[in-house]
Amino acid sequence: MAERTLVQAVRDALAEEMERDPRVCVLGEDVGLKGGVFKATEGLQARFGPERVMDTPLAESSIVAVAQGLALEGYRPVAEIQFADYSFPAFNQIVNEVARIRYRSNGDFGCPLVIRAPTGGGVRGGLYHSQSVEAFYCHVPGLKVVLPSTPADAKGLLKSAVRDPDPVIFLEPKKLYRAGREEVAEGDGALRRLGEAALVRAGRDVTAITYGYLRVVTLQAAARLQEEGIEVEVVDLRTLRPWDVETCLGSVRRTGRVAVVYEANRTGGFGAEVAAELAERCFESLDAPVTRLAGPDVPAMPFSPALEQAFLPDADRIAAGLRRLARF
Amino acid sequence: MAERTLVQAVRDALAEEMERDPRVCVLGEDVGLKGGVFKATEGLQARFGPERVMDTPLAESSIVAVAQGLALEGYRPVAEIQFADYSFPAFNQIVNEVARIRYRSNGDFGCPLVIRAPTGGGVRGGLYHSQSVEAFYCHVPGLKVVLPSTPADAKGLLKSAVRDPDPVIFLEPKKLYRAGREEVAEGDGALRRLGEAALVRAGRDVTAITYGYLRVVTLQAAARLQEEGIEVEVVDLRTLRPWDVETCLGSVRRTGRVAVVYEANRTGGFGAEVAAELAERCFESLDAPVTRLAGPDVPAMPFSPALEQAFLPDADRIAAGLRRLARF
Amino acid sequence: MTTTADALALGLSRDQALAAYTTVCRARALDDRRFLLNRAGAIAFIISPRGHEVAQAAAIAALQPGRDRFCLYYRDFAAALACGFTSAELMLSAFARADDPSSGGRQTPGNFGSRRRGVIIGSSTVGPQIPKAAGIGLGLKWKGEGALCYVSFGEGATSQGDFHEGLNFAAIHSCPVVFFCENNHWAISVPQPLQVAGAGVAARAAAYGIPGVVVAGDDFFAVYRAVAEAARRARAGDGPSLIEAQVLRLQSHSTDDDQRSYRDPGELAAEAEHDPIPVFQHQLEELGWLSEAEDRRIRAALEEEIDSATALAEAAPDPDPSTLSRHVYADG
Amino acid sequence: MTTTADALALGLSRDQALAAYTTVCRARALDDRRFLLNRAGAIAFIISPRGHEVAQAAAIAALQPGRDRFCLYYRDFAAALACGFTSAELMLSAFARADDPSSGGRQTPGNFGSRRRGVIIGSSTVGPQIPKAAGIGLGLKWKGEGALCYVSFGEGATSQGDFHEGLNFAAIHSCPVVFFCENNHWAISVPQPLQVAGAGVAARAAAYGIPGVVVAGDDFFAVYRAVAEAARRARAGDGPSLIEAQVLRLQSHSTDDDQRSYRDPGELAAEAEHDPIPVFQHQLEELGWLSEAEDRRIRAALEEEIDSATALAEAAPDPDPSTLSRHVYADG
Ligand SMILES: Cc1ncc(C[n+]2csc(CCOP(=O)(O)OP(=O)(O)O)c2C)c(N)n1
Ligand SMILES: Cc1ncc(C[n+]2csc(CCOP(=O)(O)OP(=O)(O)O)c2C)c(N)n1
Ligand SMILES: [Mg+2]
Ligand SMILES: [Mg+2]
Repeated sequence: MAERTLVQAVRDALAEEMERDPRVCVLGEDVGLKGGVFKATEGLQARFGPERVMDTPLAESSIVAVAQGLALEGYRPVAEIQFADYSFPAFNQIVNEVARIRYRSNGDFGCPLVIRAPTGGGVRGGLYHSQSVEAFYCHVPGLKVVLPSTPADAKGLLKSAVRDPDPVIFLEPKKLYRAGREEVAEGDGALRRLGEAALVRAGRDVTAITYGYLRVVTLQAAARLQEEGIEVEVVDLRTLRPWDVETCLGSVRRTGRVAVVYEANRTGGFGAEVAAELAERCFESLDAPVTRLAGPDVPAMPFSPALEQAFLPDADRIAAGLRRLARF
Repeated sequence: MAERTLVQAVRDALAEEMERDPRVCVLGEDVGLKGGVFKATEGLQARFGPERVMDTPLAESSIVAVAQGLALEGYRPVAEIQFADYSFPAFNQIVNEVARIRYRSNGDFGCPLVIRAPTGGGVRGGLYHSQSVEAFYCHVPGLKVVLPSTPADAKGLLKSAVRDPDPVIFLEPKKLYRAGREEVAEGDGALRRLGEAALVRAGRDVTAITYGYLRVVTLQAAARLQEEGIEVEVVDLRTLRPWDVETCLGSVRRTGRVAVVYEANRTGGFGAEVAAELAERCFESLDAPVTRLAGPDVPAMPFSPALEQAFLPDADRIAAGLRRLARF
Repeated sequence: MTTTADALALGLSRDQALAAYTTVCRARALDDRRFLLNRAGAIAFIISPRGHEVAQAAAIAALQPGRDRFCLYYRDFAAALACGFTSAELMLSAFARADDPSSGGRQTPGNFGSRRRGVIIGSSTVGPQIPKAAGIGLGLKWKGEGALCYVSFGEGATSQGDFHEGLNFAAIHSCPVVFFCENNHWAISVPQPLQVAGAGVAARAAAYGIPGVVVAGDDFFAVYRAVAEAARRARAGDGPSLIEAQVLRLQSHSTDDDQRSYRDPGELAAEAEHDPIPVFQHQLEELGWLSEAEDRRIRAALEEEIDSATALAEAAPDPDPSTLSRHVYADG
Repeated sequence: MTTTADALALGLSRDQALAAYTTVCRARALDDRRFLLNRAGAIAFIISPRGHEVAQAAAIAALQPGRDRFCLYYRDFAAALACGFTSAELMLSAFARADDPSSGGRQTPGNFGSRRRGVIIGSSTVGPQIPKAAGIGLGLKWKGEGALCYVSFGEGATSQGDFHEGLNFAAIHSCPVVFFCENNHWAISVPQPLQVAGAGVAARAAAYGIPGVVVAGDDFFAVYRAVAEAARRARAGDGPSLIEAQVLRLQSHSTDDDQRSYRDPGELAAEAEHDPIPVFQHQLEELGWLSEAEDRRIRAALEEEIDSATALAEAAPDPDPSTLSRHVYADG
């Protein structure tokens, strides 16, 4: 066990999987000598060579297409998209090609690959280095979508994603890359199963379902509310597609109150799916409306710190929402 | 007034707007001499010439980019994407460029353009001519999304979309292109405002909120349930972003029961947004859980009629869902 | 047009040439039958390879099905047959039956796929197979076994950004890929001058520092030679090539299209006189490899083959609706 | 390098050349100041034009700000200044202030936009401005007033499908567009050989049947001549051109990058000796258009200008958080 930041945990996961399985390879812009703009692949090219850790041209559609070609040849590619905002040039390859190949071939072909991308805001990246894109990919049958928020989850889920027989969109909250460290296991001991949420704080009054950077803020809000005597149960989804409906249902049936907390644009965000499903399936247990606490409907976090802060839900705002729910 | 099919109404709207405003122009694959693969632009090139009705290369990203360039020069372009499934190569241009230009320029630039595309299934188009893509675009601040289901709505909303100062994604349910005719007004008398739902059938027991092709099927289901003494109120959203929350709230507060009926893949579909919002805002009026009746989570309608039918919700299935809700 | 002496110099055997000719005739016979079935309302939708068959069969004849990879596009019926698909299989797909080997009736016909044959399942989307082929080529290069990836597309597809991204990537990494453009000068109703700026498709190869060759698509031996040379280069580690086979689209784009609505009648009539199959037949006769009697025998046998393929497909079961949700994920 | 006689033959006046030189020096002085401010923690993030300034100023000098359209990219500080942005405005953007004229502090600096100046607001995304420029060019062609659209980008951007789609469209429709590639041979850490297959960026013009020119980016007059010729063609209705200016990136990609981690120290040291500004200064001196004293005067005036620009920007207000949701739609 060693103390690791989230970005180190990502790197460790890649290194371990490449060590374990010679079919695993990494490709993307600047992933080679530079080691990626966030250093998630630092040292890997020196260790595994310029083919298994390949700098690609600046063309996301072909990054995904080439990864797919490699997957079809039996490799296990991990493609990096430098920022999630830049996955859109590859949208057709991801949605029409990668996600649907198993279905359209009636199971004859599969496409095991991972597309990693830093996601979300709060690092002064401005409108084009701060977007939350998970809702787009969560609407696509054939894709899995993972969005961890701790070093151990990042490592364990990335290792599982690499071994998964299906394509996985793996989104890494860039604001948490270096936000803290924790003990992270090595080898298979680090594995975490896709599709399992984590109940990260127990509480009997309100359930907050969240993921990504807002897990941190939600836990801050929960600590604050505890002082007021409100016990918040916090669930980190970790995997968004498939998401762990059972764990969420269990919690909401206990508390009778639930807020879905997400950073993305509110309208049509993945939190809408969670809220809709829980509202339908917990109807008889609910003591208050299923509530969404989400990012505003503006394109993304502006560069100005004043505006960035106005965008990003902070502990005050989340606490206020949860308090309202507890008192409903 | 003249009897028109939906596709004729689209063509009339384009012709009238081009006649009215010399800045309006049409571009896309095969929109010229051929008049589009569904004939939505038939005769327009002969009437307005090969510049104002322009056949483009087979490259959706550049279709949207060129339309955007024209909009920036003061034109009012209407770009056709041949099938909504093929809007994905243009996803970056639509989401990162078109939708965000007003915001990123702090209001200095705008981008009034319309992107038309036939959407949805039921015409044996197979996996790549049947997709429902609205959820992707409804999650994008800066875009408006329209999805009419009658000739008069198609005409009136398309005319408004052309005049709108913001970019509009205009999705046309291809299964309804020639499904029926109705009287459609001419000129400004035909205009319909964006953002207003239509209460297309009154009923006191259950509200069904729907749009596109499933409006037809929902009305069939409602007729069937009437024989059983269940009165279904049917709302056709028509515009999905912004959607008419007030009309929906009003209906649900009366009936206390609501189903959102949509053809797209259930998970993360736009119906999740509607369901989540109504569940939150009608909590105290609800006598039953907000329910979603949606397409299954498989990529799209397969080509085989047996499978296509298995995908598409029919009147039986919708009636069953509404009946369950009425009896809850 | 390739002369007899040229043809002999290619080292192609009579058997190989006759097999390709049979493939061409099979594709045509299948197409004829599909049109009959379509008119009778038995099948829904056809994209016809008419005019492209000789170029397709020649290209695949120069490659190694079973060893190489093939990313075909929706017009590649003769290519699919040359890769090993049978008439019965293609009929199963025309009828969208459960036993359609490409997709079990899920995709429109013309989206060919078979893992064991190295035919990579495509989608109806125009263009994305091109950079995918670069990735497959990269994998094949890493394996170092001398296999290559063949990818075909129309000239309309060359307008997509993916065309450029695929050629650039394959050229940078010397991937063993043969890019094969079947230029019929039309993309549905859009003619080449509104589609392809500059001198043509092959002229774009120079931008990537790779060979670009234009070849007459009705000259079996010329196409064979061009593809064989590209394959030689690819297998030798010399990287990709781009071949532009100029062909005619002797039918409308599909049964949903009527090209008389946008094309010049005189031009259409003139093109109808340039069917590539008689040209190929004539070449084989010149070589003394095919007699009229042999030709009749081949075509008669194909008629029978297609009768039984049709009967089989007509009788075959539709997909079971309960399988709708299978194969979205590996465990489904 | 352009000789004195060549330079004089271009018909550029001393005033024009000195204005461009001042722009170049202004860009550099601004850049120096931004680095100081960055190190002091006052501003967050810099992309430096260092090494590109002369090429940028030369290109814009050959065009008509106020009449033409400009789709710039994030490294185009000298180009933006040449289009009329002031030092104070660019400082407001560096500080993300409310009065940043491009985006009111919403975008990272380097995304230049001003409707009244014809500078089309870009995004940080690499590539999409290229086909957009084709569309703007089409609109300008329809208007028939002889204006053109200039669009610039790095060689990394040429890998995007949008590069290809934009050139193809503009060439097909003879749009008045000048495609200007600032090739510094690096896209962050990726060197040209892993980015651009073939002989280089300009070599790709032939694929579209348009002129492609390589020019030394530190030779003001050579860049001016190439762009002026492209502009002449564009205004005459002869369609687009592609110009590749070869420049050096004398800084890391941005303040988030350290190029010493992936580049050869010897090469970096050698490049540092090739600052284009002294080259331009020397050319002007040769022409007798600039004395040392004049140069000192220009630079001193710029120091003052930038002092006051900085003071103004430091004191300027941040955007009001309550404006976060404005301008998502026209009525917002
Ligand atoms: C991305 C995309 N856009 C549009 C279409 C609709 N479409 C199908 S085939 C076709 C024309 C293709 O022309 P070309 O590439 O020349 O091939 P050909 O059919 O002539 O053999 C079009 C526009 C599509 N399938 N995919
Ligand atoms: C679509 C997209 N992908 C990736 C990035 C991240 N990125 C920003 S600049 C850059 C390198 C650009 O290189 P080049 O085009 O050569 O321009 P230069 O910076 O060298 O002037 C990259 C990869 C981006 N901004 N947009
Ligand atoms: Mg064609
Ligand atoms: Mg560069």
